[in-house]
Amino acid sequence: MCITSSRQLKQVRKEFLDGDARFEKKVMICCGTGCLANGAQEIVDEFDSILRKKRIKGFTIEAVRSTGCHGFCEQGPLVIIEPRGTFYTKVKVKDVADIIEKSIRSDEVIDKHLYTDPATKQKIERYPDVAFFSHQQRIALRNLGKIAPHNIKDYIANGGYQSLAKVLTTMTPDDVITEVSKSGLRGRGGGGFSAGRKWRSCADVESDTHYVICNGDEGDPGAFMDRSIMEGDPHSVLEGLAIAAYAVGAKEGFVYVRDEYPLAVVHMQKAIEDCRKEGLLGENIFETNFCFDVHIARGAGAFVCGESSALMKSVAGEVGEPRAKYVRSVVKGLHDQPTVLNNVETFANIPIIFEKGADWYAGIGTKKSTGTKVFSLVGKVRNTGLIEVPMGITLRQIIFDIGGGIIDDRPFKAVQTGGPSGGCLPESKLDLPVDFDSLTENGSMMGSGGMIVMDDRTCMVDVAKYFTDFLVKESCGKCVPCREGLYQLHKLLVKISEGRGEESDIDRMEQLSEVIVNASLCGLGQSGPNPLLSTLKYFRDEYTAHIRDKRCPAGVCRELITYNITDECTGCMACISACAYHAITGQKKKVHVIDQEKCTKCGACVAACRFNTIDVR
Amino acid sequence: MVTLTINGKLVRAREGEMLLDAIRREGIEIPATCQHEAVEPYGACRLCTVEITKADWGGWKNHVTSCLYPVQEGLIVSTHSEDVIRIRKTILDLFLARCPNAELIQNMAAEYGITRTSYEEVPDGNDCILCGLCTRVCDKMGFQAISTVGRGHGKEVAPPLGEAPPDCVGCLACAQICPTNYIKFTDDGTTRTIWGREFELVKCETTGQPTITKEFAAYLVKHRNIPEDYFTRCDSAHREELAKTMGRITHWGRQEEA
Amino acid sequence: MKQTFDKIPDIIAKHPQNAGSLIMILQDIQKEYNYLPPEALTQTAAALDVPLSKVCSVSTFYNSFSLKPRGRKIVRVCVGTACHIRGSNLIQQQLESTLNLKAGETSKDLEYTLEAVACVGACAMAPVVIINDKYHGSLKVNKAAKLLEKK
Amino acid sequence: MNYRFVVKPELCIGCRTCELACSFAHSVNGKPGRSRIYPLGTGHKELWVPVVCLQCEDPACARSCLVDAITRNPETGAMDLDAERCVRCMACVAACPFGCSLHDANHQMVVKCDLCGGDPVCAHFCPTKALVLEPIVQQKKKKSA
Repeated sequence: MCITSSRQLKQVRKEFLDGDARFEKKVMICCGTGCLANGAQEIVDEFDSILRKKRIKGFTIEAVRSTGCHGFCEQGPLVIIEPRGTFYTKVKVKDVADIIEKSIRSDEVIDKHLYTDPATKQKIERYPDVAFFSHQQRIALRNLGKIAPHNIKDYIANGGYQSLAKVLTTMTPDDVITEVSKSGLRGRGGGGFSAGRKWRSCADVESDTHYVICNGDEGDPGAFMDRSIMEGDPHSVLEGLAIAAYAVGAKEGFVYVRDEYPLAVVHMQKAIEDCRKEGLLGENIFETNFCFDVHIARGAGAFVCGESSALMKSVAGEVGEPRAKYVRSVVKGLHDQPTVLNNVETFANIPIIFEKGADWYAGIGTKKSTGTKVFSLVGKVRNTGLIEVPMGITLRQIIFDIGGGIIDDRPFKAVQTGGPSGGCLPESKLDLPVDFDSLTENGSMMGSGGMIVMDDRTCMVDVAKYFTDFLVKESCGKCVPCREGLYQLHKLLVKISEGRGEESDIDRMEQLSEVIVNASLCGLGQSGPNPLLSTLKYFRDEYTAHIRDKRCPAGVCRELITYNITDECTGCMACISACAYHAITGQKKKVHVIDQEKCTKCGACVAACRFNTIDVR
Repeated sequence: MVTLTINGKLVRAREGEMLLDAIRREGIEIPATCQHEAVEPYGACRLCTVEITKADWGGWKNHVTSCLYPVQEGLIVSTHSEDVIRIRKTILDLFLARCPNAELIQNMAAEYGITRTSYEEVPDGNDCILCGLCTRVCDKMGFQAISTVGRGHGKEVAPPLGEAPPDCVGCLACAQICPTNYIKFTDDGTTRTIWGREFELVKCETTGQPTITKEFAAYLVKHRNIPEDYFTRCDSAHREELAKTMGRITHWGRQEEA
Repeated sequence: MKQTFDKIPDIIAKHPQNAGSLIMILQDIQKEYNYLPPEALTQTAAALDVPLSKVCSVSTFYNSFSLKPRGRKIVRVCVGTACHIRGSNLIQQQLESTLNLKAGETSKDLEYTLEAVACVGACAMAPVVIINDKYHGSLKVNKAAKLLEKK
Repeated sequence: MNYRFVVKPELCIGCRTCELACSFAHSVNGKPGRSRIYPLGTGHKELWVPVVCLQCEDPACARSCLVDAITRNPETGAMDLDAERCVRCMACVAACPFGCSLHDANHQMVVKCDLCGGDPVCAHFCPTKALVLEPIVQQKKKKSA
C-alpha cells in the first residue's frame, strides 16, 4: 500500500495507536549498542519466552519494544515501563520474570533495579526525574528510546512524515530553504555552517542533477550520536534528507554509514526499504512531482572522509583524498554535481523544524547557535552517555548536573570537545556557555559533539600525543604539511613524553603547528595541531614538568613514572597474582614491594588492588 | 582579462588562469614540485603557497597554493612575504627529513638556506616526495597502471599487488616526470624493465634502432588509430625514406622536363 | 589445503556493476573471507572495469580492509579518545603480551588477529574490547586477558 | 593566417645552412639544440631534400600524444610541441611516418618544427630559396561573416 496523503498518514497513526491502546502497559527495552553489549537482546528474548508460556491480561509480547539508545549507557541495560515511566537499570536476564510478575501484572516497583542518585543516595522511580534526563531537552533524539526503529508505523504514529507531507504539498522549495534559514540551524557535523545557506547555494546552481548526502561516518573518536540516531531513529534522518532533496531539487540521495556500525546499516537499510514500500521514497511522493530515492554507501574507515570532498570521492568508490576547495562541493560535489552534505544529527532536526516551526526552533538555544546539541558525554565523568541540551548551557551544567561530576570525586582537569580537530578546556572555562562560536573562540570547537571529561589522572601531554598520533594515522598523505608535519609533531611529543624533551621543543612545536595550520590542504591538517595548541595554552606547566623536571604529574607517561606500594597495603596478595611479570613480592598481611627492574608499568596491579594502595607518580 | 597585483606590480592575466602561471610569467621563481603542465594541478607539495589579500579585506590575509588558485580581479599577491618564506622553509625542512638524499630537494632547500633538516630523519626515507606526478601522468595517459598504496605517512607509489603491473606499457612517462628521479628503469636497447616488468622494444627494420615498447606501439595502434606500419621504422629511417621518395618524384619531374 | 574463493563472482554480482560499488563489494568479500585475497582485487577490477591499480589503492587506503588473512578470532581494542582516557593503552599492551602479537598482527596458526581501532562508537562503556563483534565494555586492565580464555 | 613549407628539392644544394641555422635558433642556455630540419641525399645525383615537418592535417604525432602536448598553433598553423607539457614518452617520435618528431638527447627533450612562430630561420638562411613559407589558401571553408 502506498501512503499518498497527510490524511493517510493520520490513518496509519490512528491504527497503530488503537493497536497500542489494547495494552495497559508497554515495556521499552533499550537496544542501543551499549545495552546490547550488556545483554539487552537476551532480555528481550526472555520477555518473549516467558510471554509465550504465560498469558497476561492487557499485555503481550507486542507491547515489548526494542528501542534505540536512551543515552544512559552507563546504567544499561535499561528497561522502562510505560505509562508510569518506571526506570529500571542494569537489568539482567534473571530479573525479567520478577519484573513481569511484579511490575507488569501488578503495579509494584522493584526498588533494587531503580537508579540511585549518587548525590542524594535516593532511589528514583521515574526516568524523567533522574538528573541525567531532567536537564536535557531532546529534539534530535526525540524518538530515541520511544519508538521501535525498525517499525515505520511506530515512527508515523509519533508524527513521522507529516513534515514531509506538509513540505511537498504546501510549500515551494524556496519556502523550505527560507524556513530552514529562519530556524538558524547550523550543521552539526563540525564546522557549524548555516544549513539554510548551504541548501540555498546548492539550489541556486543550475544543473539537471543535484545530490543530497547524509554523512553518518562519524569519524571523531569519542562521539557516537550519529550511530545512535541511525540505529534508534533512522526515519527522522530519511525524512530530513527527503526534505533537503526537495529543497535543492535532488532526485537521488546517499546515506554514508560507517561499516563498523552494523546495526546502523541494517536499520537504515530497513527504513529505506519500508519507505519504498509505503511510497515515501520513489516516484511522485505524496502524489506530487517529487521523485526521490536513497542509497546506502558504507564507509570503510577513514577519518579524512569527514571532509566533504573526500567523502564524496569515497561514495564514488575512490580513495578518499580531499581536493582543494576553491570550488565548493555545493557547486561541484559528488560526480561534479551540486551536492548538499549534512550530517545525521542535522537531518534529524529537520522534520521537527517543519512540525513546530522555525520560530519555535530559533527560540531554543542562543541567538547565533539555535536549537539543541547532542553530546556524547564520556571519559572520567560519572554518568556517561548521550545527552541533548539547548545551546548556551554551560560546561559545568553538563558535566556536573547531568554528568554527575567526576568519577571517585577526583578533581576535574579538562574537557575535550570537537574530536581531533578540537581542543581541551580547563576548569577556568567551566562556566563557558557551550555554542559553536564560544568554543572556537576558546581554542576548541563543537565538532560533532564528543565531550571527553578528564580528571587529574589524565596527562595533557599524553592527550596531545594521542590525538596527533591519531591524525598521523588518519592523514590521507596527500599534502606535505599534514603528512610530514604532523608526523614530526608527534615525534616531538613522544620525545617529551619519554623525558627527552628540551626547552626549545615547545617553540619548535608552536612554529611547526603554525605552518601546518596555514599550509595544509584540508580541514584535517588545518585543525590538526589544535589539541596540541590548546593544551599548550592552558596546561603549559605540564609540558614544562615533563621537559624540565622529567616528571609526569598525572602519572601516565610510562617513561617518567614509577609504581610503588604504600604502607597502607593490607597484604592481600591480589596484586601479586595480577602481575604477569612477577615484579611484585610479599607475604600475606605484609606490605608488598614492586621490583622496579621487572615492572613494565602495565597497570594490572592498580586495577587489582581493592585498597587503592599503589601509588603511581 | 583580470588585473591583479603581484609583489607590488600590476599584472594582467587571463580569466581562469592559475596564479602560478601569472607569477612565473613575471619571471618570479617560486618552487613547485607537484606541478606539471601535463596534468591537472594537485596542491600536494604546498611549496607554491603565496599570500593573498584584497584592498577590502580589512587587513585579512590568506595563504593559498598558487598552482590551483585562479586569478581574481583586484587580488594582491606576495610571493615572498615573511610568512610565505617561513612556510616554504618549513616544508623544505620537512621534505629534507624524509628525502635527505634527493638532489632536487637539497637544491631547493639550499636556496632557502637549509642544508640539513632540523627534524628527526624519517627511518627508511627515500627519494620519493609523493608529489603524485607519476600516478597522475599514468592516469592521464589512460593506462592507470600504478597508483598510491596505503595512506598517510606510510603512503607509497607502487604497482598493484606489488607485482609487475598488467596495465603498464613501459612508456616511461612516470620515470621521466619524476622530479627526484626516484623511479628506476633499465633499457639495454632490446629490453626495458620498469616496475618489475620487462618489455621488448620495437626495432627499426632498416637500422635496427629501438624505438618504443611493443605494448606501447600496440596501444597507439588500437586506441589512437596510428597505422601499424608507422612503427616498423625509426625516425631517421623514416626521414631517409621521405628524402628518397621526394627525390624520386623530383627526379621524374626533371626527366619529364628534359 | 588451498582455500578457494569461488563465492567472489556471486558477491560481485549482487551489486550494481559500476565503480561506485567498489568499496561495498570489497567489504562484502572481506566479510565472507575475513580478508581480501588477491583474487578479490583482480576479479572486482575486471568486473567493474576499474583499473587494478585503483582497486589496490582503495583497498590499502581504508582502514577496515586487510590484504592478509586474519585470525578466526578478531580481537579489536578500541583506542578511541574515551577509551584512551580510561586506559585502553594498558589493555592493548596486556593483550599484546598475552597473545604475543602486536596490534595489526595475526598469529601464525590463524587463531587470533589483534587490532587497535579508533573508536567503535561505544564510548559510554569505555574501555571496550570487541571479540568477533561481541562488545566487552568497562574493562579492567587485569581482566582483559581473561576475555581470551572464554570460548 | 596559416602557412606551410614548400620544399623545392630541385633548388636544394645540400649546403646544410638550414640545419645550422635551426640548431642555433633553438639553443638552450647557449648550447645548440637538435636541428628540426635534415637536408638528406636522395640517392639521385646532386639531388638533396631538406626533410622537415609537413605540419600534416591529421598528424600522427598529435594523435599519439596522450598528454595533448602537440597542438595546432592557430596563428601559424604549425603543430607546436609544448615542452612544458611533454612527458618524453617518445610516442610521437615513434609514430611520425616522416621522422620529424625528434629526441634532442643533449637537452633531454622532444622537439619538432614549429615554423619558428611564422618566420622560420631555415628559410631565411637558405641561399637558394629551396625552402619557402607560403600562406595556405583556405579553399573549402566558407566565411561565416
